[in-house]
Formats: sequence, C-alpha cells, structure tokens
Amino acid sequence: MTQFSVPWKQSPPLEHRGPARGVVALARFVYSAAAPIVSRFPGLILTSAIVFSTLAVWIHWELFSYLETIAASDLNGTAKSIWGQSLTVGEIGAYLQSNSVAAGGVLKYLLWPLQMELFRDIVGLAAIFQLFNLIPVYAIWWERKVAGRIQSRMGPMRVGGWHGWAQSFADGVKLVAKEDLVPAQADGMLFKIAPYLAFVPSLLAFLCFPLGSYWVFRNVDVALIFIIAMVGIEVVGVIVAGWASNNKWSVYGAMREACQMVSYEIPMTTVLLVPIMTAGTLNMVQIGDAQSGGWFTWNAFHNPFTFIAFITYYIASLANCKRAPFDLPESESELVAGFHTEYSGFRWSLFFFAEYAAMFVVSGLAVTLFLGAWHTPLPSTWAFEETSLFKILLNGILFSSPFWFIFKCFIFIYIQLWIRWTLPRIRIDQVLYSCVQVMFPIACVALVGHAVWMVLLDGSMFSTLIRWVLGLIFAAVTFGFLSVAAFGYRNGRRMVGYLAVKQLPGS
Amino acid sequence: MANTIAPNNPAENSAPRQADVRTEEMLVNMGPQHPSTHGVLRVVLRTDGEMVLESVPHIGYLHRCAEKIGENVAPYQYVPYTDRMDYLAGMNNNQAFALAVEKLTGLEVPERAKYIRVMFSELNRIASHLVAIGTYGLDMGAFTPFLYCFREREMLLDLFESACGARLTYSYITIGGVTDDLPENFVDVCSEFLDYFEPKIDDYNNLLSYNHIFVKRTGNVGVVSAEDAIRFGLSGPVLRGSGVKFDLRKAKPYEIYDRFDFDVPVGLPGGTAEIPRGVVVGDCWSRYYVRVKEMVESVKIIRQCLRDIPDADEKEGVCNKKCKTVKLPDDEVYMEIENPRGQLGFYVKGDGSAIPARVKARGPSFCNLCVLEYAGKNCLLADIPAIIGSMDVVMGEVDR
Amino acid sequence: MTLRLNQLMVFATPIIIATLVVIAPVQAADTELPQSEQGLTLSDQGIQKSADGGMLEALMFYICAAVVLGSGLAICLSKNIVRMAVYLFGTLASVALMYFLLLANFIGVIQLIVYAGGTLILLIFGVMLTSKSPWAKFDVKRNEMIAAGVICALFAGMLLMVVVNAEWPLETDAVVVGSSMTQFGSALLTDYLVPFEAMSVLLLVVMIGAAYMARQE
Amino acid sequence: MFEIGLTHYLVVATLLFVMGIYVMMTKRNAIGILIGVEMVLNGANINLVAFNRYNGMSGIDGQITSLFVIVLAAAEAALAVAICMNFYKNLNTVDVDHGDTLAG
Repeated sequence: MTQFSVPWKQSPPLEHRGPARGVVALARFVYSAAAPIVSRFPGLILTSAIVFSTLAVWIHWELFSYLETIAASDLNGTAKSIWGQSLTVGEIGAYLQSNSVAAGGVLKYLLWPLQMELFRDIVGLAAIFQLFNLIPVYAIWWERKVAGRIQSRMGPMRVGGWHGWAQSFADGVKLVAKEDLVPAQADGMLFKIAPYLAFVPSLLAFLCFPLGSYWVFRNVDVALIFIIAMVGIEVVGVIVAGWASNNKWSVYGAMREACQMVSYEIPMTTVLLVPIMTAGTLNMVQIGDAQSGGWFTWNAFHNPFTFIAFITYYIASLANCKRAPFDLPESESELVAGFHTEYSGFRWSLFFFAEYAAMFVVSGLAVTLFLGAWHTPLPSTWAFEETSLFKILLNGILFSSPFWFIFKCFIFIYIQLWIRWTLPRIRIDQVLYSCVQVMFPIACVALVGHAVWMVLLDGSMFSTLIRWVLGLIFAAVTFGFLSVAAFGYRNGRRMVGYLAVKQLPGS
Repeated sequence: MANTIAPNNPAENSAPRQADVRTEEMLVNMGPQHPSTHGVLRVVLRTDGEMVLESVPHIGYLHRCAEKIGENVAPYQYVPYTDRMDYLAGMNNNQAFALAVEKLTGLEVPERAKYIRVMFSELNRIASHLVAIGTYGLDMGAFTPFLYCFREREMLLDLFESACGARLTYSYITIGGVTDDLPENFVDVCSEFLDYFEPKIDDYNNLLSYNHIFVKRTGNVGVVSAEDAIRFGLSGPVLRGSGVKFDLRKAKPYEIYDRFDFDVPVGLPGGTAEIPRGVVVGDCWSRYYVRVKEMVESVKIIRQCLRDIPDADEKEGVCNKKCKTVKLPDDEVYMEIENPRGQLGFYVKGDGSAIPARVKARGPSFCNLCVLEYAGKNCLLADIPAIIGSMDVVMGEVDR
Repeated sequence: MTLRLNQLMVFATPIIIATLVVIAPVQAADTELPQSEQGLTLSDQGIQKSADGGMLEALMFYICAAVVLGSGLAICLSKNIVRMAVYLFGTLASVALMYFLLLANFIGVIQLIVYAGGTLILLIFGVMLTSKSPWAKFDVKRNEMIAAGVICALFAGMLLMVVVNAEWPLETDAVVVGSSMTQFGSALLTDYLVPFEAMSVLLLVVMIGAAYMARQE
Repeated sequence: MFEIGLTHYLVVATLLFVMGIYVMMTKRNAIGILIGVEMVLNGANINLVAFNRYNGMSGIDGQITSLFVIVLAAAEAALAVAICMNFYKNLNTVDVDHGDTLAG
C-alpha cells in the first residue's frame, strides 16, 4: 500500500532542549503511569479519595479542637488561626498521647517542623497556591462537562480515560508549550505585565479566605473588604491588557470591563453591608461562625431584605467576575475575544486562572456571608460529644468542615455555569441600566429595610416566623430544583439522540 | 489591523441615538475574520465609543467565478456548481437552476420527481433555517440553542444522505427530475422525523425566542419598514419580517406549490400572546421569528407531500431521459424561486448549442445584505452582529 | 515552539515576589487587637520581635519603600500616560502595604479598594477617553524639567533635613494602636460626626457635579 | 538599620510628596497632573498613619484623617476627570497649556 505523502515539506518533529526535555519526559511518564490506572479503577480512586478526605477531616478536627483549647486559655480569649499560633511539638504530642492515639509518636515526629512559624507559613502558602491552581483546573473541566450535558453531548472524553479527567492538564501543557506572542505594535512592557496584574490579586484574595473556622491562612479583621478590593483590582490587569494590545477589539473589551466593574461594585458592596450589619464585624471567620445554629440562622433568611440582598449580590457578582450574561468584556461574537484577543499561551491562561479563581471567590463570599459558610444545615448544638473517634469524624462531616464550604461554593459555581450556557448575552446599555436603575435601588432598599428591621423587629416572634417561612421557601425551591434535575437526568437520556442513533436506510 | 483614526468632522455625522460622552471616532474592521460575520463578510464600522455611526459592508472575498463557469459547461454539469453558491440550501439552488433550464427547453419532469423536489427543497429550507436560528443564538451569546439546532440538522442531513449520498453539496435535484429515487422506507422515516421535529420548534421558542434577554437584544433593533424593505429589493424572511406578505410559492407558484395548503408568516407587532412586548414589525426579532414560523409551514408542506406522493413508476423513473443531451434553444429565460433566504433567480440564455451563452444568478443574500448599511446606522456595537445575523447571509452566494 | 523552562521561571518570579510582599505585612497585622485602651506593647501581642529581630518587617519595609519610590520615579520620567497610570498602581498598592505594616489594616484595604480599585480605573478611563491615540505624548521642554528638578530637589532636601533632624515626641516603646472596626465606627459617629457628614454631602455634590460636567450638551 | 521607626516612613513620605510635586510641575497632560496630585496626597497619608502608629496616644485620629483624605482624593479624581473630559470636548486636547482661552 502506497503511503499518502503531502506535497509540502513536513515540519520536523517537536524537540525539547535543556531542562524542558526532562519536564516533558516526566509529564509523559506520569501520564502513562496514571492514565491506565485511573481509567481502569475510577470507582476505587473515588472511594479512596472519599476515605482520605474523611481522614483529613478527622485530623483537622483533632488538631484544631486542640488549638481551640489553647485559644480559650489565651489572654484575649479570641480565636486564632493555626498559622498564627505558636505551637510546640511537645504540646501537640502531649495532646495526641493524652487522647491515646496510637500513632501519636509518628505524628509527633512528622509534625516537628510545624513549630517554626516560617515553615508553617510556607506550608500554608503552598496549600493556598495549590488550591488556587486546582480550582480553575477542575472548574474548567467541570464547566466543559456541564456545558456538554446541557447541550446534549458528552464534553471532553478522551484525555485520561475516565470522562476526560486530565483534559485540563493536557490543555495546560499545550498552553505552556505554545509560542508566547507579543504583537509588534503592542506596548511590550504593559502587555507582559498585564496578566500578572489580573492574576496576582485573585491569588491574594485566597490569603484571607476562610474555608472553616480554623482553616484560614491569615485571620484579618478586615478580611471582607480585602477580598472585595482584590476582586476589584483584578480589573486593572484587564484594562491594561486591552489597552496594551493595540487592538481595537481589545480596547473595546477593556472599556466595557472598566465600565461594568466600576458600576457593579456599587450595588455589590451595598448589599454586602447587610450581612456585615447582621454580624457586626468585617471578620469573615466571625461572620461565618455567627451562622452556626442551623440553616434558619443563615443570614439570607434573616428577613425578606436579606434574602433580596442575597439575590442581588449573586447577580452583581456575576457581573463582577464577568460571567455570562455579563461577559461583555470577552464576548466572542462581538469583540472576537475582547481584552485577551492578542494573548496566547501561558499569559492567556493566566487570565483564565484569574477568572475561574474569581468565580470561586465570589461564590465563597456568597456562601460565607449569606448561606451559613462552612456549617451544615444542622445546628451545631446538635453536635455529638467527642467521646470516640467515630463521633469526632461524624461531627467533622455533619456539622462543620471545609468540605461543606467547598461543596456549597461549587453549587454556586454550577449555577454560574448553568446560567452561562443557557442565557444570551445582554447589551452594554442594558448592563448599565440594570445596574444603576434596578440593582442599585434594590440594594439601597435592602440595606435600609434591613436596618429598620434590625432596630424594630429583631428578636420578635414575627421575625422568627418570617425567618422560618423564608427558610422553608428556600428549602422547597432547592428540593424542587433537585427533583426536576433528577427527573431530567432520568428522562434526558432517552430523549437525546432518539432518532440520531436509529439506523437510517442507506447509511 | 490598520491603526487609522477617522478624521474628526462632526458636521458629517448624523446625531447618534444615545451617547453621553463624545469621544474619538474610530474606524473598526469587522471581518473578514470575525466570529459573527458568518464567513468572510467585512464590515467597516465608524464608531464613537460603543456607538456605531456607520457600517459599510465590503464583499468579494469568496468570489469563485460561478457565473462564468456556467458559460463553459453543459447545464447538467453546472448543477453541482449551484450547490456551492448557497451551501446551506443546496437543494433549493439546484431546483432554481433546473427549473430555469426546464423552462427554457420545455423538458418534462415526472410527477413523482416533482413531489420529491418540493419535499427536499422544504426539508432543506428547514435545515437552512435551523442553521440560521442556531447561529443567531450564537451571535447573541447563547451557545446552547446552536447545538440543539445542529442536532436536528444532523438528522436532516442523514435523510439527505440516504437519498443522494451527500450531506452538504447534494446535486440531487437536477435537470429533468432528481438523480435517484427515494430509498424504500423514506416516507416512514421522514414522517417519523417530522413527528420528532415539530415539538422541538416549541423548545426553540421557549429556549431562545421568548427569552427575555433575547427579546431585549433583538426587539426594536435594526428596524426596516415595509416601504424600505420593498425599496431595497429585499426578499425572503427579511422582507416578510417587515410585514410584507410576499412569497413566490404563493404569489407565482412554481413546480407544484399550488397544490399545497400553507401559510406565509409575516412579522407582527408585539404585545400579543405569541409575540412578546417590545417587538416591532421589521426588527431583528421579527425576521428571526418568521424563520421559526416558516419551519412550521415547511413541515406542513412536507406532510402533504408524503401523503400525496405517487408510487414509483419503473417505466418513467424520476428523471427525464433526455436531461443530459438537451440542447438550449436560442432564447432567454429568467426563473425565480423562493430560497430559504429569499428570491433566488437564474437567468439562462441559450444559443442553440448544449452550452449556455450566459448564466446569471440573482442571489437573495446579496440583495438582502445591501440593507445593512441602512439598518446598521446609529446603533450599538452589539447590535451589528444582531443585524447581520438576522439578515442570514451566506457569503458563498453573495460573492458567487 | 519548544517548552522554555527559563521562560516559565520568568513568569513565576513576579508571582512569588508579589506574594511574599503581601504576606509579611498581613502577618504583622494579623493579630486581633484588644479594644481596651491599655496600650499593650508589641511583645505582649504575639508580634514577636525576638525571633527574627524585626528582620522580616524591615525587609518588607524596604521592599515597599523601593516599590513606592521606584514607581514614583518611573512616573516622573515616563512620557506615556498609560504607563504612568500603571506605575501609579505600583505606588498605590505598596503604600497600602505600608499601611498594613503600620498596623492600619482598615486604611490599607480602603486604600486598595478606593484608590487602586476605583480612582485608578477612573484615571485610566479618563486617559482612554481623552487621548487621540494610545501612545499620545506631550513633550516636556528640557529646561522646564531641569528647573522643576532643581526646585524639587531643594524642597526635598529641606523637608528631609527637618524630618531626619527633628526630635519627635516619640514613645520609646512603640505603642500599639488598635484599629479595630468598632473603634472606627464609634469614632466616626461621635467625635468625627461633623466631618463625616460633611464628607457625605461633599460626595453627593461631587457625584452631581461630575455627572453635570461630563454630560452631552 | 533593621529597627524601622517613624523616620523611615517620614522619609519615604517626603520623597513621594516631592515626586508628586515634580510630576505636577512637568507633566502637561491634565491626567498626568492628576496623577501627581494623587502622589502628593499619598505622601501626606503615609505621614498621618505613621504618626498615628508611633505617636498616637492610643487613638486613631491619624487614621481617620487619612480616611477622609482618601475619600477626598476619590471625589477630587472624579471631578477632575470630568473636567478633563469637558476640556477635551471643548479644545480637543488635554494639554493644559492650551487651556488659556478663558472661553467655554
């Protein structure tokens, strides 16, 4: 059989030089080693992931409940993060041994570097950086799967074997290996610096972001404003990117971004004052812990105005992290790709990291401020007395844990994806109209109404009644949504491709 | 991109619709490589911030001398070239050229072939409108309806493939009939498809047509009044969207369209149960919605075809036997049909030989595109994709 | 098209630096301060100076100062207005870090959200709306620059002499000032009520005035 | 050297202040001048907060004053950008040297 040969010269195979060769070889090895295993034993891996997660919950519960005892005996009596606390090996070991944990000795040995503050900082920073890296990677993969399901297709299925789990990693490798183009007419310095101006602030927002009562890198008293500021600063990078590209579509994207962000920060910050007023603090940890009494104590159900504030916040946050239907700065059908038209490779991926991290941050704010943070719907007064390992474990899973926080966040991210793949994009004048003439008055009404409610009705029977009614409405809506989703999931498969899979004559 | 700045001459401009701050005017090149210009259309926009003061379409990037080729090949050989003009509605293009040549030569078409032609041109109208609706959603930022539309279009393409073996450039309808008879159970499969497809139109309406954002984006945007539509020589859904009830299938029934019962949908003012508030006659939403309604009518026509189609006649076949040897008389003819995009006309002049002396096509996209300069004036930048999308141009046919 | 690892390191370096720059000040300002007015000293508050002898704080201060002054100098020398705005971002952000170092958390985040997130974007927006082309330049005459430089140098020398030589009534053991939000709130609504109200009226006036000035005739 | 005190901050504040004045003097772009003003205000603010930290009599007077300065600066920037746009609308440039006509 003759080989079909192209008439033009074939480009030589890709060659990597220097240390890059080692990286590529390592990536190949890891992939070739992991892919068959993951594709063959997805169930086993999932199960072990759950087991290890629960173990991690248990360990965190052990360590941090000990820290709580230290904090209680502290001079100020205020709770502190693990990373700010001086902790000696002896203290950890003594506590572990006093609870007759068999592995105490080994743990003691393993945990000895934790007594050094710098080491704890580095470990915590690495953890945050990993969180920051992994969330976009999985959110992108998940978005593609969700989009596929919504559009009656499968989404990524090839890379890695099981439902294309390694797709984002493959994309990452591709992006890093891509040529890093800087247009000749662009302002080179600004063009190169802009992705970092967008990327670094959204990374920094994670520094003060609590995932649990003790799961916070820096427990700052103004954490909330810090996070909002970081989400707001991200826009500087976007504007500079659009401007420096010297492309008119990019400039349009930058102008739209500036317009949209500056205007939507006003209603967003206004409604954020509502939970701040309820909790009386700007400390995210304290705001979260104030909602520990079951789901009727969550801020969103405090009164009708907080509920309005919650919904207003969610819509404004969509605009703030430029998700559809507010994705005007990068609207692909109008502005080619908006502000990142001229970007490619690694710099482009930095923008994506920033965007997906911002999605997580705004969802996390919604969860922390309105929907009970890291607490489950059950009131934490129902928690078991920690007499046995099993009960401790159960407490960690049922009442308070970072997993609950991340779970709730991902529900909100899911809603963002759902909206994005369902709704058309709105126009710039409609964006500004809805901000100035709809959202901002609603936000003001929510703020003033909440203030009046707090003064007049707080603690009364009527207030409690309203709280229960709102909570039940929310529960009913959630239940209805879940049942509709389950129905659709069961029946969706039969409808999709009903005729497409049929054998047609002649085909 | 050329980094040119328009000379600032305020006297030239007509007053913009809404602009709070006057800034520098800018010339922006939209296309020929742009996601929402549906191919290689290039529109030069003169903008003031987000306002578009003027939009000038530039064409010619896909010119392939299709008409000149017609003067060098026999009509039977020219049929495949007509596919390449409006590549989303190949069947209709074949039909237009075949009808023109048949009118010129007086070739008889078998009865069964006539039904097959009508059926396939209507099926292709559905397929073409599905692409138009899907990509229009894409232009508005809604990605999902696009894939739903393409899912149904895939099934249509399967049907076409089963009949003629091709999925895009069919050359199925040819001079004197169709190239091949239908597969055995085509009638059953096709009616099964129609049963599946008809409720899907409601899905599109719920998903896209009546979506509040979609209505806000397209209602009262790019309005072309009925007089202007006639003045610009528009045709097809773009004309009917402006409220002019004119369809060649009703007005000058060709083939066997006079045997079928169907409606001609036109754009209607908003505020009723069917048409949402905020829609005016002649805007983008009306043009879009006329396409949706036309799909319903096409389904009606196809059902009647499937009911009435005569059985295969072994002796007669589905194609006139003289189709390949026909000589064109020394005469000229102009034949128009209703393409999914409007009136597609073929002018054919013969000189007694087997090869035409002149072939000229009147493309609906080309004529519809000329209204862009009129409609795309003093609107927002985001309205330009909305207007272009609602014209539903196919650049292959504009440039030919 | 090959994978360039050294390029990757170039990408990573500013991230690492920026992260480090932020961590230490936030760490210094980490501890919750008591609302009592006892004026506890630093060492009581867990901000240990003993462990590293304030090395980290000093390092952070010098990095901040370098960024502030470096980007300030860049603003002075730059002719490109957009670049000037980006350099100003560097100044504003590192001034915010200085506020963190000075234990003024609230002022720091307000600086970030109002200055870096609001005013700066407003400035860049103004630049975009008012420049003929992206690289509009206004040339400055050389003698103008020299004159301004001399005047400013003299002025700076005078001020620096005062600052360095003056005997500030400084408490020897630095007093920690609580910047808790409760204190801020009560101060704004009691002692500073009149300026606070005046400020809100001013903001309203400015809002109306700006809208009036930028309108279309 | 490693003991950071009040003077260190004051030096930085002074230099920033003077740089702001230099920018105000040399730039002819109206927005460039605005940038200079922001630098001057920032220099003053560092002063306020530093004095509050090191000589604060355990109050927060300095911080509150700097808060007011930040608010003022934001208001001033909004107004100044509006003026710039008006200027640009009338004269088609933002070069302040051209703003000597005294006529709207």
